[in-house]
Amino acid sequence: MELLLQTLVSGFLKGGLYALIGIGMTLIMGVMGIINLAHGQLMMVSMYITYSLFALFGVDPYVSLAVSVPAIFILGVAIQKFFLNPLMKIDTILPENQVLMTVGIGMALTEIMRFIFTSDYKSIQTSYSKTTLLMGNISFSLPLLIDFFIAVILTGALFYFLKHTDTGRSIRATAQDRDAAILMGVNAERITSITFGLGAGLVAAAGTMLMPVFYLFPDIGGPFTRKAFVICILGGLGSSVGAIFGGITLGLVEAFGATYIGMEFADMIGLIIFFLVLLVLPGGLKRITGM
Amino acid sequence: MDPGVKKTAIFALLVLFVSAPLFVKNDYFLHLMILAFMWVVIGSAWNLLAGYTGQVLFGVAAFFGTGAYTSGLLVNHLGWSAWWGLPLGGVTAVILAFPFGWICFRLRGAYFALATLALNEVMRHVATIWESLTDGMAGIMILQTFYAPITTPLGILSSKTPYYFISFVMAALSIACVILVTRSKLGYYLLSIREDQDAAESLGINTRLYKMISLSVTAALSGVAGGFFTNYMGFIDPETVFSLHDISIMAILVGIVGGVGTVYGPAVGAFIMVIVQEMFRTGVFGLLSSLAEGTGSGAIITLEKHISSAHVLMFGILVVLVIRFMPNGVVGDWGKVAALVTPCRRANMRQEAGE
Amino acid sequence: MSFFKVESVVKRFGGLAAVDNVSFEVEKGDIFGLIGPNGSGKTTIFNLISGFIKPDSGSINFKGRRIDGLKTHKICHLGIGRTFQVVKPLKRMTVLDNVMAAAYRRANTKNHARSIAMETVEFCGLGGRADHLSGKLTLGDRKRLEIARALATGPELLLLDETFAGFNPTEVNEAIKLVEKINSSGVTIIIVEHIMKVIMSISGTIHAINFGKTITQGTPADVAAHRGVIEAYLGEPGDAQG
Amino acid sequence: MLKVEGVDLRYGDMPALWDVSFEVHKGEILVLLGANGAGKSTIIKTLSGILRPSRGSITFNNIRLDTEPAHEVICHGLVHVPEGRRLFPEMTVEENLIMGSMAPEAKKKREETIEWVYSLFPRLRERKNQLANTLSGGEQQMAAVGRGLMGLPKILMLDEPSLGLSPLLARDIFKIIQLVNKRGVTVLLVEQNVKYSLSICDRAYVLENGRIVLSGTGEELARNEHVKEAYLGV
Repeated sequence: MELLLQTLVSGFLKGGLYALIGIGMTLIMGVMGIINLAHGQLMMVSMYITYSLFALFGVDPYVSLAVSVPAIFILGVAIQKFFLNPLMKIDTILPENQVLMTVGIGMALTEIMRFIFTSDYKSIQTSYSKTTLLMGNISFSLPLLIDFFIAVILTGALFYFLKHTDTGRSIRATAQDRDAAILMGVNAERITSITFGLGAGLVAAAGTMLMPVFYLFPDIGGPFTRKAFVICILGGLGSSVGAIFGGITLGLVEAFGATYIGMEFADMIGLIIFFLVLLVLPGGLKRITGM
Repeated sequence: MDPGVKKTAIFALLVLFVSAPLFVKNDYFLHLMILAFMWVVIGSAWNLLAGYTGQVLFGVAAFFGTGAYTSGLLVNHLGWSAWWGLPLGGVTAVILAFPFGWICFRLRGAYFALATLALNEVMRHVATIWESLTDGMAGIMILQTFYAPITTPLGILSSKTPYYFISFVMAALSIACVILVTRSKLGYYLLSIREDQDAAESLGINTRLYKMISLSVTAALSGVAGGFFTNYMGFIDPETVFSLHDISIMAILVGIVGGVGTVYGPAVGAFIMVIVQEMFRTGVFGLLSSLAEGTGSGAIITLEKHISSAHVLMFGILVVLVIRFMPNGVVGDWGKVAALVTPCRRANMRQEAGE
Repeated sequence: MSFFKVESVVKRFGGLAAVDNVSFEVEKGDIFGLIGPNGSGKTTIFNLISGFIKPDSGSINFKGRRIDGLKTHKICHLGIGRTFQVVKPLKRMTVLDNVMAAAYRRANTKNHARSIAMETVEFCGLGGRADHLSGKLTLGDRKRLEIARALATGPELLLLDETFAGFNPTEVNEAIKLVEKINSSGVTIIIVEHIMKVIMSISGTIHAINFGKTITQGTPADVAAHRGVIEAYLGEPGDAQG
Repeated sequence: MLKVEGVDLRYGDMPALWDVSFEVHKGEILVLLGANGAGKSTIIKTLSGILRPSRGSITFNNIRLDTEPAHEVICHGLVHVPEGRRLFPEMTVEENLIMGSMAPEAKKKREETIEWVYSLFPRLRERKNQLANTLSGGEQQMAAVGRGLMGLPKILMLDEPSLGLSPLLARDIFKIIQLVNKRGVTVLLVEQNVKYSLSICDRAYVLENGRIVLSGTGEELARNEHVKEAYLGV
């Protein structure tokens, strides 16, 4: 019973970060209609920024959010503006050009980071990295708890932004009907760039917040891109609310898988869910929850 | 190009390729040719499904690796010759492709592509985790059939010569296979599916069946190439043959650099990509290291040190550049490429455009 | 047993009934007109017949065989061809290749397919443009290509979806001749059309629908005089002063 | 007020408009008639900048519009209510209306305009927190017109506003159009409901195959034999 509760808690906390990753992906998917396969790699870059700030200047990871998030936001905007947007006008046999482009960008980012930081594992040891809080016999990792709360705050802020500002409304409108949005005077290209930046910023935040408890090496991006995709599919493509469900679900499934089946199968489990969801529920959990 | 000229050119190339090992005894040259031929096979396979059927395959390594492992496992577990891995590798790849395609062809566009990516990853995990069968990360080592120079009436030939001919025949056959397909009913059906699935259905084309056929041919060719790879290299492990970068992405690059949906595109792309890859792996064929020694320039030394590890970076950048500037490849965008190379052609094109 | 029969077919999208209890029969050799304003459910009926969507209830029979629920390509093999209102040329293929892809349904060799295709292309007046890329045709030629492709599959029943839309009067007259020519070669035709005049002049029987429901069916003269049709079609002038 | 001169347009390689010239006068209701695919919607899309003419010019109060990016056109007071309403399905009615006022001028007066729209369409006020995709066809059309009005149009361009509506609802929509027109908004209307639109319009142009073939007042065209034969089926 305790093990069960413990697994539940750690899965849930991790799920908060996963939700952030998933929302970032789902925003981009909604507005651009493409899957960003460089998503995890953007997160990886953000993690290296956090690591460098810590290693060079001793900046606390939570403080470096103020650097990593804007930096990746700008990177995201630039990627969209200079690499993805021009492809919309090109007619080729492969309609998946944009997706393939994100694969290439992801590879380039990974290798540039390897160039700078080598393939060695890096991690940040803060004073609180291993701190846990106990509630009964259940332990809460302090950094994960903080992460969870920041994730909730960021998600709340995002939802407020999407619902109550003109830019936010324009993002939703562009996702729902791009041409109609243009007719309303929305500069869809600008909105698309902003959205890509926002999605990148969110995943950057998740990456930075993972640093106190996680290790880092250049190839870490790929698995997280896959996770982001699984989360989106679980939540129903393009649905931000769904991505929260998807994130929490994946966090729980991974935790239970690791506890009850075995660590080495954790990735496999993710992939199997990926297939199952793709096939059984093309609309994701959205179909079940109706949200 | 004039068809007569084209035929003569192809014939000349065939003669050149067949006779090459008799003059060139340089092992390294033969090695590059063998790799290029192997990539012609994989690239043509990829092109059939992606370029001709419009179903983009992100994970060709799933089939390539399956073929490679078939070959290795036959040696390890049954004691058969690894050469059985060529035909049987094709068969096992098709066996893998069948349920996969049957289930995943209901997905369209990028989602199908992603499913193939996932299949790639699943296969790599399976090969890593299932140690009792595959020896996991340790990989499989086999004895190569040809490892010493071979004495023939024509003189002493490199041990790579048999591999050269086998890979050459495979490459020629796979191009022939693509030509055959494109000229047949199957080819018309595949193109129709690529252009518009709904229209294809309304013309009586069972789109799912023909997509399955296309996938099966692709898987079979890739599996055969995988089987060959085991025989040639003598060693495989999950990271090599199920590699996302070095196999799946490389295959896509071979396809798009050469020209998606063209018969000879993947062949052209294979040679370009193998050369580019080797250039990075060897520091522009050793030029950089000799330059570094000669000049003692610090910048060149650093460059030389890093460039060999940067081939994946180069892949990434190539993907970006090719998609951005040459989306139809060397063959498909030949006019553009030629115009870049020769200024007088550029003038001609401008004239034509003006008319 | 009738040649083709639609019986009490219903199709809902969400809460909206796109086709609501529609029934009609088509005799062999007829040109059967299906009319109604935009959005009245004509194309949905075609999609139901050709198997792109399945009816929620009701049945569709062709030559005594129930075809609703069959896959699109099966329905084509049974002898029903269709064109699309929004034309779907196979863009990177030539006109002849487009038609050949269709002709392979009843040809085993390439030469046979090509000769069927060539004949069909000529028949539809595209002879001069057989080797043009279909993506570069004018709208009128694209519509001809749609017809040629459907014909090349060798249908006994041909569904024409707004073939005349966007034509000027001369082109309309040519297209009418083409349809009549196809019909006199033994192909039964169901034609969806928005322009009344065209359909009045060629159809034997007309079935009018609006909001997914049948308004009336009868000869062109009857239907044209039917009050419901006039209302649905022309709207009521009403009091212009507002 | 709005002047279209010698406009040609192609979809890819396919010509869609040939040498189209016409004018819209201030305060009038102008109707574009023609069969499906004759190019009516294409003209409106060209005016609103979604499509680019390959030749010719479009000027509005002496400002060239055909070189402006599509999202800027609305800032000049040219508002396009697209065919099939194109509401944002998963936004509420109110959010949809707000989306109509993204242009700087309109944004300033958002609060009062929304009140005005609600007074024109009391039904929309009742439904303001409902998602657009749960509205009935008639309500959706009201919302679409309302959203167009939120952009404070000088010219309101409506593409098939009566599409899929029952005659009764269509009549309501036409009444609203006339009402809006009386409040000083110039209206450019594309309609398949020929009789009705001719009865409310000041002038009309007839399009065939991408060309303008006839023009005149509503009455003239309603009496014209060619129009009768081609579009009224008489």
